[in-house]
Amino acid sequence: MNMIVCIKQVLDPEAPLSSFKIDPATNTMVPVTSVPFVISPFDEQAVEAALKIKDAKGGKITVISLGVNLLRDVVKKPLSLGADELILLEDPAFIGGDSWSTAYALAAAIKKVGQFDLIFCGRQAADSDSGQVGACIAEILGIPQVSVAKKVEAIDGKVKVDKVTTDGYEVVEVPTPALITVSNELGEVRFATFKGTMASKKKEPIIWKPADIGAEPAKIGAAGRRIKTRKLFQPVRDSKCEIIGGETDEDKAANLAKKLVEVKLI
Amino acid sequence: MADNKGVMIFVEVIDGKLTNIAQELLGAGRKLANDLSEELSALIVGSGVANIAPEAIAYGADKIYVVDAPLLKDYRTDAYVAVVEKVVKQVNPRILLLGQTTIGRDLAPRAACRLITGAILDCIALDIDTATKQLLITKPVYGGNARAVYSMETLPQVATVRAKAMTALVPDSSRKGQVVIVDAGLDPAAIKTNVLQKVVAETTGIKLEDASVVVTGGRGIGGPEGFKQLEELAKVLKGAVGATRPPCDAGWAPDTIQIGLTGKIVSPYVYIAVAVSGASQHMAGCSGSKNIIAINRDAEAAIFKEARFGVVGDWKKIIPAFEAKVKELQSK
Amino acid sequence: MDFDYNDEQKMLKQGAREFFEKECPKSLVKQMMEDEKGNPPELWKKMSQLGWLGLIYPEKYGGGDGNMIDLIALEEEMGRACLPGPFLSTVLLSGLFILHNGSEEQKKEILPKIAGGQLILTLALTEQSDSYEASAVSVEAKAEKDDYIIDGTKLFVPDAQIADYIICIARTKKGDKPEDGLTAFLVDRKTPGITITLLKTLAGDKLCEVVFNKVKVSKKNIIGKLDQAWGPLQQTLQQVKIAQCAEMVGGAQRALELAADHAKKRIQFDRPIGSFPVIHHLIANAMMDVDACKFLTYEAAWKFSEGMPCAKEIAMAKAWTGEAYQRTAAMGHQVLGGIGYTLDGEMHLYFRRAKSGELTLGDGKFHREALAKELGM
Amino acid sequence: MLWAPGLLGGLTGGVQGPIIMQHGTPEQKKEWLPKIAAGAQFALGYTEPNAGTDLASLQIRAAKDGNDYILNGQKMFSTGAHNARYHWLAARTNPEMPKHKGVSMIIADLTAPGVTVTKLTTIAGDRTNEVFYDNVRVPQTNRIGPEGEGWNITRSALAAERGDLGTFPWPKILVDELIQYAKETKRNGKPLSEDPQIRQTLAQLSMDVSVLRLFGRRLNYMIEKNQDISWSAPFSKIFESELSQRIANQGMNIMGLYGQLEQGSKYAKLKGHIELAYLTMVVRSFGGGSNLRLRSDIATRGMGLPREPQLAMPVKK
Repeated sequence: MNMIVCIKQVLDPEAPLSSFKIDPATNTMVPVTSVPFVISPFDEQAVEAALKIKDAKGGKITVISLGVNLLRDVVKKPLSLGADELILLEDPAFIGGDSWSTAYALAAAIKKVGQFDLIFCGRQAADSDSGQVGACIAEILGIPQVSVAKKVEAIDGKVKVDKVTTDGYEVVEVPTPALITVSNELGEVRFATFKGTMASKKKEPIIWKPADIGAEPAKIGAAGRRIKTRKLFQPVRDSKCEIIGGETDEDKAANLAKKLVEVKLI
Repeated sequence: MADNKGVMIFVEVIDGKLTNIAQELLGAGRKLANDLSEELSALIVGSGVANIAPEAIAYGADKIYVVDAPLLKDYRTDAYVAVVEKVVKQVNPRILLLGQTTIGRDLAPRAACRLITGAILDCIALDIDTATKQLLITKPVYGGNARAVYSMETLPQVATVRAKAMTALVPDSSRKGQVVIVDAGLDPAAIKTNVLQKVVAETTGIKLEDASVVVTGGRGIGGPEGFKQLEELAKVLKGAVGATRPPCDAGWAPDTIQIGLTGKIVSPYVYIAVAVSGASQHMAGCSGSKNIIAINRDAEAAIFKEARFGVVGDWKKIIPAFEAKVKELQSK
Repeated sequence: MDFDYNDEQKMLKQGAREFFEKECPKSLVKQMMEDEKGNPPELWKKMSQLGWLGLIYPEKYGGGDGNMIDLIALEEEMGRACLPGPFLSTVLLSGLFILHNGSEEQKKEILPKIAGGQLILTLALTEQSDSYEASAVSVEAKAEKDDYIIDGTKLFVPDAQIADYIICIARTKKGDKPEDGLTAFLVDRKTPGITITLLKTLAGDKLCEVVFNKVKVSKKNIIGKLDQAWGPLQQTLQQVKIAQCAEMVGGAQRALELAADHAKKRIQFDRPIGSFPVIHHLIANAMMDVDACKFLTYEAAWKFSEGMPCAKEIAMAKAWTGEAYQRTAAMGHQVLGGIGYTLDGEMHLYFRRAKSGELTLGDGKFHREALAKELGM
Repeated sequence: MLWAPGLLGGLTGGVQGPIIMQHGTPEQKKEWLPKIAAGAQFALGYTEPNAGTDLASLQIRAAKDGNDYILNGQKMFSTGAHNARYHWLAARTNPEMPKHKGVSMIIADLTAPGVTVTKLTTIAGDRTNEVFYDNVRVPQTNRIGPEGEGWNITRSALAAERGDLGTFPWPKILVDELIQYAKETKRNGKPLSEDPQIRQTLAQLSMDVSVLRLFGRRLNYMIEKNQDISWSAPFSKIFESELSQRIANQGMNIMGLYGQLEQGSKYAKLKGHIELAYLTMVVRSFGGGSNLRLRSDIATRGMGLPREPQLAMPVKK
């Protein structure tokens, strides 16, 4: 079973709001030194989905990421967990793209990798929240996709996916090769063992430039965008909260109940 | 494709009924179509869905395209993308809107990619740039910490819209519209996806999305026992229980009651947030609530910035006392 | 010396941070302060599965072949998490002492079990005289055929209440110098004659009184050489101090972050208190203080792992780090005001641990004196 | 004097080279780098009567005239200007722009007509200078970096200066001297070094010196790795200037009555170093940017604390 996982390096989405700033001139987020970079959490779950299949059936996991200044201690994490190979599309020409131009580059890299049965992506990246790269890769490669998976099982030439729906889930089956986007419902991701972490030292990432994957310069990165960002801004929160007081927590609770009845909320 | 005109809505049908999101989309689409002085069409895809057309017209559509085939009974990406491709190429709309639903989020990007255009998912506001007639699409990004406004030059402009972000029109059954039946023209051999089983999680009591009171527990609830307490309170208030993501990930609460960016979107009359910090990812799912009441022991928690009433203290003490007092007041 | 961890160490550190955030929330830390055992078994098992308990041991003893820098990367995160449990007593004090001094048989028997999470050990050195000097050891072990009989009371012994074995440092000979005539015995805690009393402590860490009443130990259970335990013990303590400094670095760093985060959020006089220069100054001072802790500790660890003399560096790191952690946590309380002082808050955990860390294995005064000696005074 | 030449050297050298490397045109690099390498002396011209650490308030004008600027105004505390050939100058090239925007970096020739250098003496007896510009003509090719970008360039220059100030060896030299002194000097028949209090004090100062050394090395490490040093560079400067004062003060206590004897005086010990340090070192907590201001920089840049809101007050004329 040959598997490919696409991951994105993002600023830690768990960072407190107070450290979040936007540069209105460039419509981009201003990185703050205290906020670390991480792998987008859904992408970590995509890695976990692939690892689970590798645990059960064996196989090879190739991880691909795209960007510039990719921190090795961030993007190498899947290697420490048991992935086999890391390919970095690391070039200024790759960045500034939208879902489509990013998917175009990733699909080109996947074609170059050649053999694959399953491709995993996170359901959406924690920064752009776009949620489209997976579907676009599948379309470019002409393979079936299943979105928002919580369980993935590989069975001879097919993959069975529990796909999250609004009120439960569906069990969907598609032939491989196929692309699966993975959601947090997959459950907890594993932690790297010390030996796994140290072993990743020996797995140096492979760097590919646009020419290496035969990408047309006009279709990658900012040049290949179909979507234009007109504006990026922070919504203003200005609700005035009335704090209900009281001697003890029990008093506060009773006062809250009285208040809610008084203003006819309950 | 300079001759693209009109707004098309991809309408979802569940149990033979127009979904809420479809009604909202038709309301939003009607407004955009009026702004453009162009037509509003609806695309209904499925098996045995033709009878929905009049309802869609009542909610604002001028023209209904119906693709009705047994093969389309279940949503399957390959089948539905082919249908959307076929109809869009035939109608050439300027704008194609879908709901940000299980189907919409899967279908929209793939269809847009095939139509060699762009898409924006999970939008909360739509406007027309009068100068270029381009759609201006507002979408929360960075987990709800920021908003982005996007546009695109390729046509059709595809977007999915978040539930409850738009308002449906009051249905007018006297409205007139045209119904066009389109043949699916599907080759069964080209459909590779199989839906083997549909599992619906059991829900007791009132459905979360429809509840007028929602009691939501956050990470601070600390375990599954706490959610039992919240359920009791919800029963007393005739409401439903929700959860932020961490309790669902930890297994204290079922995934189906997760509220937030990657869960359900609710906008009840009263939203009681218990031990919820108010992270943007969560607020994305409940900020439409009319009255937020926050109970948290951290006076600096972000939730108080969104709340109308707040109590600073330990929920373990507050919730039972609150429930008791509410019962007492109700009995009077 | 590097001022940054390498990529793998950064991965280890980040992974540990995520692991502890999930598996060792502050609610668990507080629960363990009250708990008599003070070690959540699930957490200990998971740490063992991740290879952290054996990180510093060679592979042939079930370890991970990690070096001192790997260890301090992990220790920083343990300090940040306020990790409860016997890591210091079992893995470091006892495990390292056995690793450096034990017989091949002892090492093969015990170290894999420590790494595997099956054995808890502790080392009993200090007594009622409250001193880390050799002269303070008065517990005696007298030879009797193939055994020794240990008699006396050890105090402030960490985690003895859950230990399977206690390494007891006892006097086997009255030599010319107090350093002579000390021997290390590996004692099964269940041996008749041992009484353990748990003491109530500031930081809720588990310190015990261990009374040895004519406790019989086989000669085979001597670790290292008879009468010559002191020098080797000091070497182990030196190594443990580096790790302990790193733990305090992690705690101090977190206390600083908590204070800064609060200062950004807390509004007084219509602006975040973090915009007042007086808060800038408190935070800036703490930033310099914490960085000083880091670099002194990193330098000591680096010199140690390179096999270079590092007595000066260790003395400086321990003296500075203990006091700076305390200053930083006290600053944190100042910035947080009442919220920091409530038991719901986290700052008090760091404030408590800062002091216990400062006092354990020798305080600032002790190590400045050690440094003065190293400087030839 | 042991440290004074070092002090001046630190303020006048080492800053311009890297900045010209980074911001200069190829012609400027060709012109200035060899001169700097050959030891050309620069004096720094940041401070003015109404602009201390807040460089944005500076008022010295550089008005365009053909291919030249005409400089008018005054600089203060220009250490070394009486010996230096060049003045590394922040001047206002556009008074219309907001105060941070209209400042440019210019190299002026201190021997040009219209320049007057007058002596100022600090309490430590160090010489510094006021420099007056009266219609002084400077070619525009002497402007380093784009016009109006002086503020940004200056910030990086100050960061370099603040780091540079911290790498001085003399705190270590002084502490080593004090340790030697304590070993050799007896009071009441016992070496000072046996006094527990003095042992603690000297051990602590020795630790402080190590921290200073590590701060300096970390800064070099960050520069090598091309990391942002704007908030960590001041660590060295703050720590060193305050440590210097501690060394001088506690050194005085260790030396007792002898501590107050000047170099050259009968009975003076350690060549009067501690006495001189006691006076000199007070200056260092405000030279190169006041330590109070630097602490705010550290907290805001390094930990993301909000800046103090600026009061809307009119700029003084």
